[in-house]
Amino acid sequence: MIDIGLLIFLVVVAVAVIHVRNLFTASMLFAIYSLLSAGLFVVLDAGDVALTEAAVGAGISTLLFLATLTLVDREEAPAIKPWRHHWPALLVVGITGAFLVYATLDLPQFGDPNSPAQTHVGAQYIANTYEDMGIPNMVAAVLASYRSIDTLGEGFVIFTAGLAVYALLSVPPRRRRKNGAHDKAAEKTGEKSHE
Amino acid sequence: MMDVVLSYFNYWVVILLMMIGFYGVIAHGNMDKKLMALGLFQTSVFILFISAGKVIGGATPVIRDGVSVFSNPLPHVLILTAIVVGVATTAVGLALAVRINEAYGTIEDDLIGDPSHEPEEP
Amino acid sequence: MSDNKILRIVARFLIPLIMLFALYIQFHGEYSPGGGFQAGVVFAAAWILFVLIFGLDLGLEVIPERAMFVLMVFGVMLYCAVGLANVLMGGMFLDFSVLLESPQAAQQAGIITVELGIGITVATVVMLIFTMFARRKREQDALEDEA
Amino acid sequence: MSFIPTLSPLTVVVIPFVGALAIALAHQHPKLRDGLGWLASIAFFIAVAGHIGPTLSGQGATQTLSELLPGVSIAFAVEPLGLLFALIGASLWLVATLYAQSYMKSLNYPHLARFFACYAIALGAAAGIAFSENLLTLFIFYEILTLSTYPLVTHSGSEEARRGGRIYLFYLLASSIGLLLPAIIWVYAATGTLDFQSGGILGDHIAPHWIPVLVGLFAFGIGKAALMPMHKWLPAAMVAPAPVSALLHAVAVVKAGVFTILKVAIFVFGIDVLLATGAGVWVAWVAAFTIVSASLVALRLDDLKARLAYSTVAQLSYVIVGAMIATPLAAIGAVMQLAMHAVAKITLFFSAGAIQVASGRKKIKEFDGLGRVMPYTFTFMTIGILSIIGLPLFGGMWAKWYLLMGSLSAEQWIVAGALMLSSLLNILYLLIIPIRGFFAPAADGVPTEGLHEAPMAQRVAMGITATACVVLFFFPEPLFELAKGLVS
Amino acid sequence: MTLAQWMPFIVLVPMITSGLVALLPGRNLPWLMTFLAATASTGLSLWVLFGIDAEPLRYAFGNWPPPIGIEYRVDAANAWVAFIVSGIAMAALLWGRVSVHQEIPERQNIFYALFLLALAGLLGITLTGDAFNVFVFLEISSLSTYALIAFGHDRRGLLAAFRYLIMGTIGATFILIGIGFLYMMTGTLNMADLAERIPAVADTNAVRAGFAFIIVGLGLKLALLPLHLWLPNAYAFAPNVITVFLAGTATKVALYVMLRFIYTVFGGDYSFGAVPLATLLMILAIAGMVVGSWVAMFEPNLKRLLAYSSVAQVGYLVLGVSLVSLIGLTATFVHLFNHALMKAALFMALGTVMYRTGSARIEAFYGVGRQMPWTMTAFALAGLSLIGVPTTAGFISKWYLILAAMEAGLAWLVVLILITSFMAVYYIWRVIEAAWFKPAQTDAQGATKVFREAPLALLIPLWIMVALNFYFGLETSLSLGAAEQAAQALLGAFK
Repeated sequence: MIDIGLLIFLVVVAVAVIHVRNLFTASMLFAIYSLLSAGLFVVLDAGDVALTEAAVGAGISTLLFLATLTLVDREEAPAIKPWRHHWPALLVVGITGAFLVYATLDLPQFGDPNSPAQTHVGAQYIANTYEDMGIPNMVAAVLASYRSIDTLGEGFVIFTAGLAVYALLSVPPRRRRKNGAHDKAAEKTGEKSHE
Repeated sequence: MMDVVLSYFNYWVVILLMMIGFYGVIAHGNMDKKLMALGLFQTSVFILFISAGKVIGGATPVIRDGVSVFSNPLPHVLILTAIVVGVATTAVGLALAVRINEAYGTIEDDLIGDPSHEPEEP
Repeated sequence: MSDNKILRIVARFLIPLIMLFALYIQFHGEYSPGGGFQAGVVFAAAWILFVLIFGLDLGLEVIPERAMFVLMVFGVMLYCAVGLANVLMGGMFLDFSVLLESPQAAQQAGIITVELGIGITVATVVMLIFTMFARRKREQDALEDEA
Repeated sequence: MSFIPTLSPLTVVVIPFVGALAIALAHQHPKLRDGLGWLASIAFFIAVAGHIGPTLSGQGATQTLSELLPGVSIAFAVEPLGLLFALIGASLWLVATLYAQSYMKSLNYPHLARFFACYAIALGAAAGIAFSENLLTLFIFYEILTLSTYPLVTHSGSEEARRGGRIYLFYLLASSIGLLLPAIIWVYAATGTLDFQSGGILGDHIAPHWIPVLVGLFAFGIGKAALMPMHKWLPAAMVAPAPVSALLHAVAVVKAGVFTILKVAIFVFGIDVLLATGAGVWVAWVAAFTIVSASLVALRLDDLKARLAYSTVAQLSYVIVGAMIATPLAAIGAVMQLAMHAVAKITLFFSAGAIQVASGRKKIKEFDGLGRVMPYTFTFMTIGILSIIGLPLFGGMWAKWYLLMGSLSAEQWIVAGALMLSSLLNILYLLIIPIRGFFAPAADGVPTEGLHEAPMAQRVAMGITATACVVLFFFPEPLFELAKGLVS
Repeated sequence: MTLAQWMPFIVLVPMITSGLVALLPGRNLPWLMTFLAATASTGLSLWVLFGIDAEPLRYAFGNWPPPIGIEYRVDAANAWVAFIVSGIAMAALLWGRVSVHQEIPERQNIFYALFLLALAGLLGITLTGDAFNVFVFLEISSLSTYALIAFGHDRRGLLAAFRYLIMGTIGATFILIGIGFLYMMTGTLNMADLAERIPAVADTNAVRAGFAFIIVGLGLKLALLPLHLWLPNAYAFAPNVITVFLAGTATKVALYVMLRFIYTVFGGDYSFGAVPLATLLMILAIAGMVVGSWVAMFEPNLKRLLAYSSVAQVGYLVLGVSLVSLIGLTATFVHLFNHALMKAALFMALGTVMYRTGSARIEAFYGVGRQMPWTMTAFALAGLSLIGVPTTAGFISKWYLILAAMEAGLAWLVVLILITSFMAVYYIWRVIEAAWFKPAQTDAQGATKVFREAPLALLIPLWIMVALNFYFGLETSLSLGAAEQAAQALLGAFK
């Protein structure tokens, strides 16, 4: 049983993030959501993850959302579609959720020390880390050595994101235009010319 | 029956969280909001993973005196990676949203419509 | 924001502290929770705080955009270089144990190096991304002013 | 003919393709282009002729290029029937070159290099079909033939030509991909091979009650044979210039169709199997229906080329009838019809073109009295028509004779009746043309002054083919022997 | 070093080179490095492809024995896919140099670095034997792809990239959920280890759900109808060189991973036995074939036309899978290769025309056939391959697919394949007709627009690609042999 209070609070915040139309508020709520889940991670013995979630989710992501809000409208447009048009989304979500609930019925009980997840590879890391590396933080050991190629990949994900954002935002902006207006400047740059 | 409910209550709440996020991604047209909802969705999946690594009576997997039962470090590692992937996606998505805002004057997907029906840029 | 004197003074104290904290979680990652990712983010956060208070121009003078770009590459390349060094020394890619005589020490050395690489890349990428967003705002404003 | 070297089948097939390339490259030099056209056709004829000796002595050349799929290769094998088809094509190409160069220039058509290049490719494809060793190779060249003739059909570039071309392409591609290809796949899936073998390859791999279905797939899938209702492309293709209609839609393309049917009947199903099971009879009835109804349609058409087109539809079904009834006599008739009709029909199309060149007329009702102005043209036309009707003194008679005998011996009364009825109709809708040309008074308001005979080259070309019609009556033995060898 | 020790460099070379390329100045140097890296990957994967025998090649990163560490495990199936992916990348680059100069005059180093990352990501997914590693490399390739799509100058590229990002991330998260369930039930992430441990827990809701989430997530990446919506615009508004690359690789790799999970991780018996997967896949495949072809028939933007054709082709690929037989799987694997060949050639031809005309609208192709005969002839020939005319690579694919359908006793499927081939005839024909039979475009003053034939730097790679379409239509021992081996490797699973 993990902290029911935390979980319920998470649900409330999540609903709020989706519901509020002011994106500034939503960003802040998003940060709170991240912090709450970081707290949950601490409860679940995942210190590394908690630290990262706090720094990345509550810190960087929120910062990026806020930075974006200086560049775009801060208010989400009121729903254009009437509610009945939301039933496909609700249907998809409902089916997915129902399926997930169905799946959980066979899962090992929460916190069961004899579940496969704890006994197979995981147990080997716990048993071997100190002998193999002489360091106490198993997460670091698994991250940087046992599953090092994953982490290299992760480094490249970050690198890719850096390059991608650089690629997207290092071009000088064009004059903002109103919805759907045809851009003459784009036509010019699009015009082929040089051999 | 009560056993089952209690034992899986955590999972179900997490699933509820996931579905709130998932719904936000599909149903909302605002791209900023979409990305936020995507973040919620992913973060909730992370909680599911971390729950799977928890051992009752266990401790943070850092070896120290007086502790012999640890929670599983592997899900932690996976989720560390996934968090980073998540923020990378968010960053790229936001950069795209900024550019879309410049090009179309809005980040409401519903207002832009199907791009294939636009007049062709030469 | 940068007019606020108290903020400036607090920041002067706070920023070095945050950086120190970043270094701590970078290099203490093997003993307690923490490591390259967290350290990189925290380090970047310190710089971003600096930018928020003292302005982007000053921030870019401290760490130029080009330096970020190069360091971003450097970080991942450092990681790869460790892996390649392992191969050259007859091991598998990312098999740190061949680096030094003692496999344990070698593992630790390897882990520290790759964590450093990750830390550098994460810090610089976050800074670069933030720079991109922050500068975009200025460029857009400049365009609006023109119009 | 041992003095002619026997080239490998691939070389023979490639000659026209090389010729086409050379012609295309020479597009800025009309003289060179025409010269190359001659060179290609002559070289091709010699190369094909070089195979006569070895093939007749039972040592037809074979050649395997590459194995596409397990058990299926791109491969060639020269056998008598294929050689006959190739010979018809090669020799008539010579004549057609003479005719076409004159014709295209007298009507000032543009893009002649493209025209003659595609013309050559079509012949090369026909040779490929003729020399194919298996169904897949045949299919490939069959499709090349379709595609290479498309630019020829639409050569004038007018809206009408394009519409005709689209119908042409649609019918031929649709039938071949939609029916012929599945049939081929069926054969492959059942037998694991696609090689042509005398006596057939089906064996008992396919249940007897499915064989009529397979026959149908082939018969209708080979759209070039113009069995109704797959015949629509042929009239549509008449928008093409006359030399195209002459060589391709009287010889290469349509004969490729009926040739394929013969080939499938003899080497895939096996004549004996067809005869024993009667699997093809229902197709023979369709062919009989085609013969009669096409003749009836032709009767009502006033455009000469359209009328000839429907006449071709009818005549092609003669071959199908022969192949499907599958008695030895009928099969012999089918093989002979292949050659006889080619020679006669090309003469007719030549004359239709010649009339158009000389007088600009296309409608039969405008021909009244024209025969007196263009005696040569109309005489040659008459010879062609008589051969097609199947009267003695002309080669066509033999084909009709054996076909009739074959259907009577198989007791196919309906078919026999259709054949006889058709000959009667032939007289009505074909022979009437020269009769009006020679004897009818010139129609009111249609001037005959200033008209003259067609250019010399065209007359010579017609003369050659018309003569051939007569010669084939007196010397049918080689053909007959060849046909007999095939069916026994 | 042995072959197995070289094997991971198929991924590492482009990955590491991407960092260097990002730092290189100018335009030609980044291209050259990128091209060399792709060539190296192609060479290595070809070497692996030929060097592989019954036993899969294994490489344990960090020398940690799996499942402790992550390993690359390569058999005939992934070697074949890796070869296709790197080979297409190489071809796209060879063609793309000039085209990129025009479309992306600035910051080519970033462009090529992202290109290499996309390539490395796809190759990483292909070679790895670890389920979570798939997710990581999937994200590398996806993130770089989003940026690459947005690189074009058409603003719709941005929108397409964003929508792809949302769809792609949902897909990846689904995969993550699936992997999570599998991990909870088995405690491992290594595919071979999963394969060993799943049977014990196969009959549980969680494993079924894990399976379903992975398949759906990959279905999104694969653009299997009805999850295809991201694809047409993403292809249509990306820079041409990216379209060439993606069309030949991205969906292919997703399909490969799906097959790996179906056959290796879960085992064919489980995958096709526990749920009516075969039927479901067949229905979706057929729907994809029909809908994709149908939309392509009326699509005025030719890049979107070809993109919808790709939706249809994904249908063919999945159809081969859904027949659940060696020959069906062989058809899928051979079509994997052949489709990459033909689509690359077609998009190259299209891009070559666009290099001159600047537009992908069908009106922009009016009369182009006479003005750029070499380019349009190449298009027509590649179109023949797409249709499946004998002597082209496309024919071999269709033939095998049809054989597989016949073997399964589904004659109506043969008819269906032929019908969709007809639809292909129609939409290719539209382009041909526009290029040769429509009067050339005129400008505002009524003067005919004149487009010169494309430069040789574009034409030569294009024609090489076209020639390969014919080469592999005539000489099939390499493609068919490799495809059959790949299919057998999957059916035999990891040994």
